[in-house]
Amino acid sequence: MIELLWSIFDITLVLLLLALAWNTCSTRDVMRAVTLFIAMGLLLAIVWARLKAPDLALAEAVIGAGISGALLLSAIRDYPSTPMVSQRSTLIEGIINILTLALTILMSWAVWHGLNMSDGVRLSGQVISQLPVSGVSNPVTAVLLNFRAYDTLLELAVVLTAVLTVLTLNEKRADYVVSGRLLQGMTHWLVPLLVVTSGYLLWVGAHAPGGAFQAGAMLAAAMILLRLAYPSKQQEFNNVLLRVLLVIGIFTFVLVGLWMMSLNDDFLAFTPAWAGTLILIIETAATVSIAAALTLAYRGGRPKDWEDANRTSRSIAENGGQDDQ
Amino acid sequence: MISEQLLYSLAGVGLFGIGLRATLLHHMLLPRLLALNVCGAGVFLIFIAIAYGGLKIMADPVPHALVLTGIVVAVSATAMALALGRRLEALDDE
Amino acid sequence: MMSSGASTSILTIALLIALNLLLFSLIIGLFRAWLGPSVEDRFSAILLMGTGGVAMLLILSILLQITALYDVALVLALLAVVGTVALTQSKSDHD
Amino acid sequence: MIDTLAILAIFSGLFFFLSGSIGLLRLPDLFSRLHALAKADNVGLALVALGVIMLEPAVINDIKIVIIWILVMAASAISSHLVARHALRENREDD
Repeated sequence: MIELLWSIFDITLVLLLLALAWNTCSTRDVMRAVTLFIAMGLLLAIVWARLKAPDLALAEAVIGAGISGALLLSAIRDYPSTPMVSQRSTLIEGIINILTLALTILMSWAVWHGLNMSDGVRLSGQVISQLPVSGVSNPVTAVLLNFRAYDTLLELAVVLTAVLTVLTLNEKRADYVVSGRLLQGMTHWLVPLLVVTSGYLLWVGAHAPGGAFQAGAMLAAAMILLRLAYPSKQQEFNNVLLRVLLVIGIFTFVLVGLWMMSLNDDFLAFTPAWAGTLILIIETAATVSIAAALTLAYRGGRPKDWEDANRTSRSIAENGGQDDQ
Repeated sequence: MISEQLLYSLAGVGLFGIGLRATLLHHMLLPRLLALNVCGAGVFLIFIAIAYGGLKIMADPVPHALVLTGIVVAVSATAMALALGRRLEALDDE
Repeated sequence: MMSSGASTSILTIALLIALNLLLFSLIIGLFRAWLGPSVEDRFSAILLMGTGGVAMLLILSILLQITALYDVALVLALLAVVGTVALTQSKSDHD
Repeated sequence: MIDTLAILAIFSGLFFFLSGSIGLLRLPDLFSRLHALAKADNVGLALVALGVIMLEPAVINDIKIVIIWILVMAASAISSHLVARHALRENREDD
């Protein structure tokens, strides 16, 4: 009976997920597509929870429901009402449909065959055996920040590159309409709460699902809320602080990596005794830089006085002769 | 009944198919971006379905770490694509 | 893995039925997101889904014995507001 | 005994959830839908949270569930207000 109920739940969840995905991709109205996409993000958080991946449910909830929803909604202002209709000729459309269907069937066969063939090598055994050495007790954080520290370092670099492109491309987006008192009243209690929760998520990441990315995205959501609630009163960070915030995550990561290299001749090979504290230092710095990066990515452009900051450094470069970044 | 692992991984494949079809079909940036994110979600679902070990056993943490990184990168890629889109719009208007 | 919380099978069955009913109520709510003529209708469906999601996460954390799902529910509750604010503030910039 | 009480609470909470989502679908205009939504949000989630609190052994998690419920109450009140005001402002422009 219990298995039956679990299967009913799984099948309905999967069918709903596929229906949402299908409607998001094939509806004409842009607004409906984005709303269904946000709904799919929420549903995905529940799917991750069902598949016993609480870290991902947390990340999907924060990023899926929070950041990417806000990003897409603010992007809609640039495409307000153009119908989303594919202009391909029916012939090409037919070919695309057939080819993707064939690919999907092939992939389903591959997955079916793969799962039935053998259970395959499970890495969780090695992770659990190495956990006491890793300095944290949450296996996902151990994998992210100790066993695969390179991967996380480069991921921070990817986020930074994405934000730098956003900054170089456009001016800051026009400010929004003056917001009502209620919204500002709400932010008085909600933003501090978001910041406290972000700190909690950062701290809890060592022994339970949480960590730098979810905490950083929470902070970014708080900043986005502040920006939406107080559009006029936008005192920009001064730009030096903003640049430091953006880079501090990678900077600390590499610094600790080099320091570890000097001690036990391997980049990012943490000595077990200090691993816990080192990971916490790296995570704090990563949280700050992810928050700054996602907030700037949401804003969609470089702050107003970014130019003259560049101009001064550029003028130094011309007459000073040394190159600038 | 078929195992949860197979059900969810086939759902992942389905999501990928739907996303891929829409990415190829649409011209404008926003629908293609949504479709690409659906593709990404499909791949992540296949990953996590394979990592799932049943109600009793602990799920495999390594794919969880990979997909967590994937989610963060997907968001920053979406932000970048939107900024590029805005820039193109601005250039077209000039 | 199954601690005392969800050991009796009657309780598990009841919780599973509740979970399925919650998912069913989400599906009904989502029709509004699909049909909804105006933007605000669609977003009321998203609000329902946020709360329904929180309820499902609470039940799932008992069923699967993963206490971390309470944090996920907490985050989902906080973040549903950001989406709504993003909608209401961004769309009406022309008045 | 506790389990049966908890199941009772959860299922009565579900009743409100279902009525809320059916109301979301059938009621004529946005504002009555938001009204129905509030029912599902606040009372439905409160009862489900109460049921889960009874089932959850650890007290620290019970406190967390109460915090979640209070947050959802506040968040859904404000979000429905924002959505309603946004709808009003949009319509006022058209006429």
